Amino acid sequence: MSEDRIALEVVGLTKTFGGLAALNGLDLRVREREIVSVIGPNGAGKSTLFNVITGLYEPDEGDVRLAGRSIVGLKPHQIVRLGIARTFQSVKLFPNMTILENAMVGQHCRSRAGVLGAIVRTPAVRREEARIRERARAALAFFGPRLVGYREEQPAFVLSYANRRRLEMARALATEPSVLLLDEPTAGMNPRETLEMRDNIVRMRDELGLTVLVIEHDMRVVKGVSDRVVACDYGRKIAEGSYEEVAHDEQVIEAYLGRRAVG
Amino acid sequence: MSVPLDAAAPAATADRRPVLELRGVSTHYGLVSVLRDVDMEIFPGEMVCLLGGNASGKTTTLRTILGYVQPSEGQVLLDGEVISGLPTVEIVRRGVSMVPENRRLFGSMTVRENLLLGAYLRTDRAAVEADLERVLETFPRVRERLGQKAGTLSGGEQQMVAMGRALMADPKVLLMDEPSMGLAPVLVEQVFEIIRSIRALGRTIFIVEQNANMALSIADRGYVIQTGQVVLADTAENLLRNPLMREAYLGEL
Amino acid sequence: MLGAVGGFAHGPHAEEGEPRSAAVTTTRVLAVRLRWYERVPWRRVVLVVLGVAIVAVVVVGTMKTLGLPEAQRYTGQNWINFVARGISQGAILAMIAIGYSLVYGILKMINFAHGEVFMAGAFSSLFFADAYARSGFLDRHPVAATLICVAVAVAASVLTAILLERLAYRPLRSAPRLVPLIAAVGASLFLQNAFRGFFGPQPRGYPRPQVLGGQLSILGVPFQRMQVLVFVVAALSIVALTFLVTRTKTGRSMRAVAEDREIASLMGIDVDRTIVVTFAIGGVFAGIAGVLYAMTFEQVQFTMGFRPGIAAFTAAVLGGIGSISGAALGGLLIGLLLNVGPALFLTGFGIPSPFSLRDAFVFLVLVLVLVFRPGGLLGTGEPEKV
Amino acid sequence: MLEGRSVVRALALLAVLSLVAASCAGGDGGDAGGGGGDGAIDCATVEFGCVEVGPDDPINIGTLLVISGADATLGQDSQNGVRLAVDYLDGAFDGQDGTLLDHPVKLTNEDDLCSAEGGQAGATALAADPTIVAVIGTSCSSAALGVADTILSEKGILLFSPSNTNPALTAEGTHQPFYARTAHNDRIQGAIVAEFALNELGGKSAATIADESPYTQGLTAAFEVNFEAGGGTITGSEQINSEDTDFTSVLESLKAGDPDVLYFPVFVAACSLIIKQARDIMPDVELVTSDGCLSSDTLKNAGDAVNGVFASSPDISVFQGDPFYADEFVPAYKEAFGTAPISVFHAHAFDAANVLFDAIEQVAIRNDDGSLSIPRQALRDAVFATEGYDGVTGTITCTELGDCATDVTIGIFEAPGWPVEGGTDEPAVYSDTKSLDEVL
Amino acid sequence: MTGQPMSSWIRAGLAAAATSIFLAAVGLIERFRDLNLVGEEVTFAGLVMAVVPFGVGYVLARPRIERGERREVPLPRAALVGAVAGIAAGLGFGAAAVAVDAFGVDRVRAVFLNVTEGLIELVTFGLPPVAGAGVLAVMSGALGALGGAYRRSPERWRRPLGTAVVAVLVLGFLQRIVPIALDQLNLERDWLYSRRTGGLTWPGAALAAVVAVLASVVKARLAERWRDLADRGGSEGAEPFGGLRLRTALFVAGLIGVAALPQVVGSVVSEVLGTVMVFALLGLGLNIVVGYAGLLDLGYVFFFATGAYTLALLTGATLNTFTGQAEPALSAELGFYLAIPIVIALAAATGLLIGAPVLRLRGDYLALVTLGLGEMVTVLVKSPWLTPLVGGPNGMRNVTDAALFGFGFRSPQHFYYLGLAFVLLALVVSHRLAASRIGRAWTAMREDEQIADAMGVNVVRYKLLAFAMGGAIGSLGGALFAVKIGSLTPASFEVIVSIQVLGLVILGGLGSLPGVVVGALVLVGLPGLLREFEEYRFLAYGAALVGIMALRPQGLVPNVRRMRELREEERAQDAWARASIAQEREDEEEYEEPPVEPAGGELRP
Repeated sequence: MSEDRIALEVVGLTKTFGGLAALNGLDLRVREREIVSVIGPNGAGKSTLFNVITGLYEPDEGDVRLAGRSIVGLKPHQIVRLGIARTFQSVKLFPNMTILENAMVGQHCRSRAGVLGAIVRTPAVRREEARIRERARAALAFFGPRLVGYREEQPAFVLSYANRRRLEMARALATEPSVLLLDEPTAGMNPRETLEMRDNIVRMRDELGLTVLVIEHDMRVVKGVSDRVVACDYGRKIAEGSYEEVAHDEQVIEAYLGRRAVG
Repeated sequence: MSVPLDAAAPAATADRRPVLELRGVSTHYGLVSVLRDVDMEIFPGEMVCLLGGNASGKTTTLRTILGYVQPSEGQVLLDGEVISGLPTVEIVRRGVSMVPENRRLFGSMTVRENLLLGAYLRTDRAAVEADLERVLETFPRVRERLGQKAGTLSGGEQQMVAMGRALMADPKVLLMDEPSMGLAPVLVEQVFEIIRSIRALGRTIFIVEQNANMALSIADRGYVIQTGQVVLADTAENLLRNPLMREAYLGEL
Repeated sequence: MLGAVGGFAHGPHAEEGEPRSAAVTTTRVLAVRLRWYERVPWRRVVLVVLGVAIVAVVVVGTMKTLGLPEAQRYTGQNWINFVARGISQGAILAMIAIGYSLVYGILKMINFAHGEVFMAGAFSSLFFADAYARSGFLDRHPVAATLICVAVAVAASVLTAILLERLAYRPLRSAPRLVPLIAAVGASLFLQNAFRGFFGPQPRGYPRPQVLGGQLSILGVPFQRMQVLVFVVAALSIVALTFLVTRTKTGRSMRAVAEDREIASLMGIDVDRTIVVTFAIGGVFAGIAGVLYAMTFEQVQFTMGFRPGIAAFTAAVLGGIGSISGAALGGLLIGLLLNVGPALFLTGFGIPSPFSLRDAFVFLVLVLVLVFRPGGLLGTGEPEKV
Repeated sequence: MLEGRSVVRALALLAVLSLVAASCAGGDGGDAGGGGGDGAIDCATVEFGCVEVGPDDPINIGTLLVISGADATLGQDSQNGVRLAVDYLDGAFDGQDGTLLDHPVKLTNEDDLCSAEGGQAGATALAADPTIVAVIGTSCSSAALGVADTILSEKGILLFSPSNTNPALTAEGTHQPFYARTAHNDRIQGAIVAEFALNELGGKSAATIADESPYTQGLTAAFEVNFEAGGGTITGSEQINSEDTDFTSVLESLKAGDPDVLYFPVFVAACSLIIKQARDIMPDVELVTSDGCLSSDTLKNAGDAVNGVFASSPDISVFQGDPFYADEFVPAYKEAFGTAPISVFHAHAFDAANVLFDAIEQVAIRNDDGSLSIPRQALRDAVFATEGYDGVTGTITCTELGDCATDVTIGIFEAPGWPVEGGTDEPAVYSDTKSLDEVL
Repeated sequence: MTGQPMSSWIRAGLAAAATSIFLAAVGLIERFRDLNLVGEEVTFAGLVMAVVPFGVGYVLARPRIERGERREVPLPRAALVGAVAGIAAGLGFGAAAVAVDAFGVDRVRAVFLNVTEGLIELVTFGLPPVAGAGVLAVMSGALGALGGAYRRSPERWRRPLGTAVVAVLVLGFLQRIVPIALDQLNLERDWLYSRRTGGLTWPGAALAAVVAVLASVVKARLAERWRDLADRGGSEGAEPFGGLRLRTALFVAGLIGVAALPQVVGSVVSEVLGTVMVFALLGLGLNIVVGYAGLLDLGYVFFFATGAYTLALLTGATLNTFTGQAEPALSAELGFYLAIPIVIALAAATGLLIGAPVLRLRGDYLALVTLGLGEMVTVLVKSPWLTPLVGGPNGMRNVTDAALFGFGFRSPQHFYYLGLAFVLLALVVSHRLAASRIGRAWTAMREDEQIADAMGVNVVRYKLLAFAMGGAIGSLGGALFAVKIGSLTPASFEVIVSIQVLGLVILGGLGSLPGVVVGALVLVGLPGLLREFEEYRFLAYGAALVGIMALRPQGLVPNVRRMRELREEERAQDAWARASIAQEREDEEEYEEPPVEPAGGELRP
């Protein structure tokens, strides 16, 4: 198992909105089974980076490669099928679908029943449906007992904030990704929940073998999960390395952390 | 998490009359109870923070004060007068002003227009001009941006405009809803710097925060609210020292 | 635990019995390949083809029309008349369009019943106009009589608009977008039939002061007086509205409410009142437009709001909804298109009775604008953000 | 288990099928009760049977007219005509309904919605009611064409229209046996108007405007055929939408062909607008319209512009001169309905109702207990045999194809001398009588 | 009740007065003064005049939610409130009548056509106007009090009473349907309906009321027993109606009932049912587009027209012409069953074609564009340009009657079976699609398009699929319509069809299959039965659309998820608050609590 293979590579990525460069020649490499944190002040282009990788935006310049193949120009749903899943900064669920259904939507890209199949309900389609259900349940079970059992049939909107985040992640896991992008996975969580989430992120790598790219503001989480940290500002990479290296980088302190946070 | 509530009233302010007071306020959304018998007092010149987790009732407290939600029991008083039951406009007119979560500027209007909208209800032009000048003195960077569309400002600048906009109403109480929400650490520091400078103007501030550490470091007193009930009320220092607080909100496990 | 999780960590096409291990995930990426046709941007292809086809039809049609033999060709005067009518009709459409635009700007909803607001104004003022015409007051004091009619029409339109807001839309303000739209469709149907019930289904003649009949020569080109009046009134009122919105406190409050209702109320702006004012302004314009329309065509009927309403909405979208100048521009363009388009583009193909297809034309434009430039001509045209 | 259920399903299917079969078999067994009259007709054996009217029951006449929607004035007006006919059964317009054969007459009103589905729904409802003797309707040709005429003819119920003018309804091959009308066939009117345009107006070229109703389609088609046959040229035919208000561009484009005459037999709303707009755009062109427009509303709505506009119509100078129409009928109409006649076919409806009543009187069998038996086929035959009936709209003689206004005198009136409320009531400037055989 | 001062009752009363005045002005009172419902005493006009004050009393006596609790209004107070509001309503209405009378009825009538002497006489009971207005006020007060009291009367009285009144009124309204059906069944009708008045006879009404009361009581008993049984044990054996055998029997009985229906109800009702089926098909198609995929389509008539005209052209229908009939410019002579697949395929393809360019539009823009497309079809079928193909305004005739082995389906009682077959087919297809991964993708897309895309749902494909499926089913509706009528004219394809179909889908409940059927029955069936109110049909439609949106946006038979969507967004705060609070508490208690009831299931305040 070569741990050094590059799972996701971003080369010279540039994206401007109305003259303002959200991304400005950003380079980034994520190795397989690595957790990389992206930090940086608001407006540094972190979310734009995620949006470009997942195909929501098309870059003005540069390339995004998944396992060496360019995925620029593909639609978001195609990119999911190729193995990149994500969560959103502000949790985005299908609030009126049940918890299980939310996860089952994640399995959509791994199933193929068509109109005729659905109408006639062939045995193959039924088997597939059962498989979708089983795998969605497995994804929910990753977060322990919180999302399973009787909760499966509850609409997503009844969930507490932390559980919404967990469900969003479970939905992403249900797409059977190889690369997972997490956008501020602990925002709005209390310290206890934050710590648990930190552990879960590590488990995703260790138990599921996922490659994880995470945007995070909480430096304790960044410290706890990251194999590597990349700091951005103005759409550019300003530092890269281990947590300790980046946290003590002058530029990073100046632009992002501030004096107090480091001390 | 039960702590005697009698530590709530700060001794130093016992003889003064509160600017803003919630007396036994309960709020319902339909059949669901959200706030239960909440008592709070904010005294002139004081900075009080309200802490609590998600959906603990923090936002509802603010909405109740502002009249978006009518308390089903209890009263909200401003300067000793009952304001609960009044429409929001009237409450704002009487001197309650809020800096909303996420700043929420009018992005397509200029910074100047934004600031002037803060003084929408005021008719004394001269005084408004004077206040505008004072706000610009407090935030010199905003002055440079006056003619710019508010949507084009950076996050920190936007926060200043949002604060300035609230100040333009010359309020008796300034409410702040999660000013540090979703900001980078360096910006959080900046924002609290701004809040300190507003405090220095002698304003009465009621701030709702998740970042308990930061909030308590600059506030006089704090209330902790959980599932719609006030569970802790004490001075900021005491709260910072309170072991339960430390575990639940200050992130020290 | 691990076993359970491993259950979803294998390939999409893997069979049930395949060995499951975490390691499979990393190689799976290569297993999924997109076929060539999945990389083709089909939507864009369709759009380009569609665009090219339409441009081709327009160009070829125009050329063919202009190249028709003398006997079948329109004269220069024909074209001037087409254009003059287009402009005056466009001016009326612009005034209706403003109502759509303002309401859309502030509530983000299509006030589908705005055409009926317009109809209400025109219809209600009929009874005054009719009485004045019979008593001779209309021709003795055309200005005063017309102003009274306008006042009545404005009052009726404003009342209708406010009632509409109060009874049909306000209770739905926080509902999902489709809900108020459907309510608006219902309200439109209701208003039409209510007026039909009140005043009967038959068309009624609407008198026009004699001074407004006949022609007026401007730069040697003869225009109908009515057309000139329509244009002047529309231009003046649009200028006035622009001033109101950009320069006054009311305007500022409207813009604030349009942008962020909740924060506006925090500023002490009475949101409900501002929305009512917006509807009322839309009503004022609809009322004025109603009288102009009625005097132009000298007839009112309960169905008169529907088609102008749709055309005006199209105009608002064409110009960029939410923008006053956009509504004006859009109105003019739609007016022109309705009056010139069929003759110019279709005659050449030998399509019989090209003007019977003019409504189809309006909708075609609507589709094209929305498809190619959803923000409208003066809008931003930016897609919505994530 | 599964098998058990499929047996049940099969049984259920069988049950359904047998029911269907039963309904087919039983469907055509006419159960129009055989009261058995004492006349020559035996209701039990005669085709379509008889309508039985109990001793105290009213005679039930259906109407199938458009009474809602945009065209409601048309149907409402006809319905008013029928109601007046009922009123007049006692020989006076007194607001008191008269009786027919000592029975009151009850109107069962259905709406044809001016559409095929309205025609079907209404005709089905009327056909299902065994007490319905005959039906006055439809208003709109589209409701009758292949729909109401077929449904009612299958049941042997007479459909007698006061306002369908579309030629296809009485054309060979498409005419349904129980369909008749007092409205004139467009072919005659179109021909006479064309003749007028060619000979009286001296027009060499003409343009036409139709709207989306079969009525105007029929008239313009008839006009065009006859005008060209007479040596004229048609320079343009446009079609408009009757709900539109701006016809200037249409007129402008017709003007390009430089016609001498513009023929636009559309309805009041569009017609008044066209008159006004055409006066501006083509002041030299002679404007000719037809009875769909010949209304006091047009005079009112179009104002001065209407002066000099020619309108064709059955020559109602017949009933103009007839004091009955002017002095009795119209005042009675106003008294009863609050307005002057709101459309054109009230008189045709009045005549249709009266012809029908006469026919009922002729064929009804009075039973001893005071009940009536009205044989359907005989009733139809009696109506179709009407000859020389002196109606308000002229002399009525029915052909085998159901056209009862056969020898139609079409008059052309020049505004403001239109024979309507508000007009100056001058005689027709041109008048001609043609029979269906004479026209194309 | 504490916060409800007298002035608010009076305001409600005046609103009721305004309603009455409105109803009078549009003609709903005077025009139906002779429409007898029961005897000669209960007329429709009287009913309208009585319903308004009664209704205001009823509404004012509704329970309120205060401090998180539902509070019932005490009975005497309910009656008082109703009386006050009723008197206000009567006074307002009466005052209007007096004012009109003083001003001169004729002068008012010059503007408001329906304000006649007769109306004033009716409203003032033929007394001098002022006295009449007084009587009106007193009667209104009494009715208002009755309304308030009725609302607060005990359930076991209220139910049977309400059922009886409704039953009598329904029979009264169906006076043109039921007697004919009785006739066709060779049953005596004169005991129930009077030939003279047209309406119910008094003995008939009394009998109907008694039957209704009995039925209501029996139903309540049964429901009670059912509850008891359900309470006693949740096991399979405890089913109130026995085991499988009984259920099978019921199923078969139901099936036979459905099959025999047209023979029982006669041709008129069958005809109405046929129309209901056509519209149910349209509704099922539109439901896929709007209910499942969340795309508001206001131009659904497009597919209706396409289906109808395509079928006509494929099966050798002819054009109506000036002098008879003619062959269309392009036609085939296929049989119905051969043509139908082609029609469907063509409609699906058209759906794709028009869907492709417009799919990226936001909801309300899409609504407008589709409205435009619907209008375009209307314009095109009328246009001279296409007259040689589809007959223009004259339309087409001789559409196939879909004969199967010589068994034609044109007549209403036969068409029922054809329609039923296709509706069932469409129901099955809709249901299966909804329950599949496709349905899930639609739901996800409807909830949040971009997120669905980001989660692997090809949004464009599924939108197009919705359009195609919706188009296919809609075109079936069109084809059946053509078979049913046999003639096609452009008047049948106006924009109002789109609105009607949308209305029925919404009334039933977006995304709900039973809802579509119920919606079609109510919005198409009911007007079909109450044809004398045709003139007011669209007035009622409009009011219904507004009312449903305000009071019950989830529809009559809601789809659970759509209901959540509509309610959750509507009261986002509410749902969030209750759910999160409940959840949070639960979380603290280490997930041991039983599940929390999700939002919904409680009346709106």
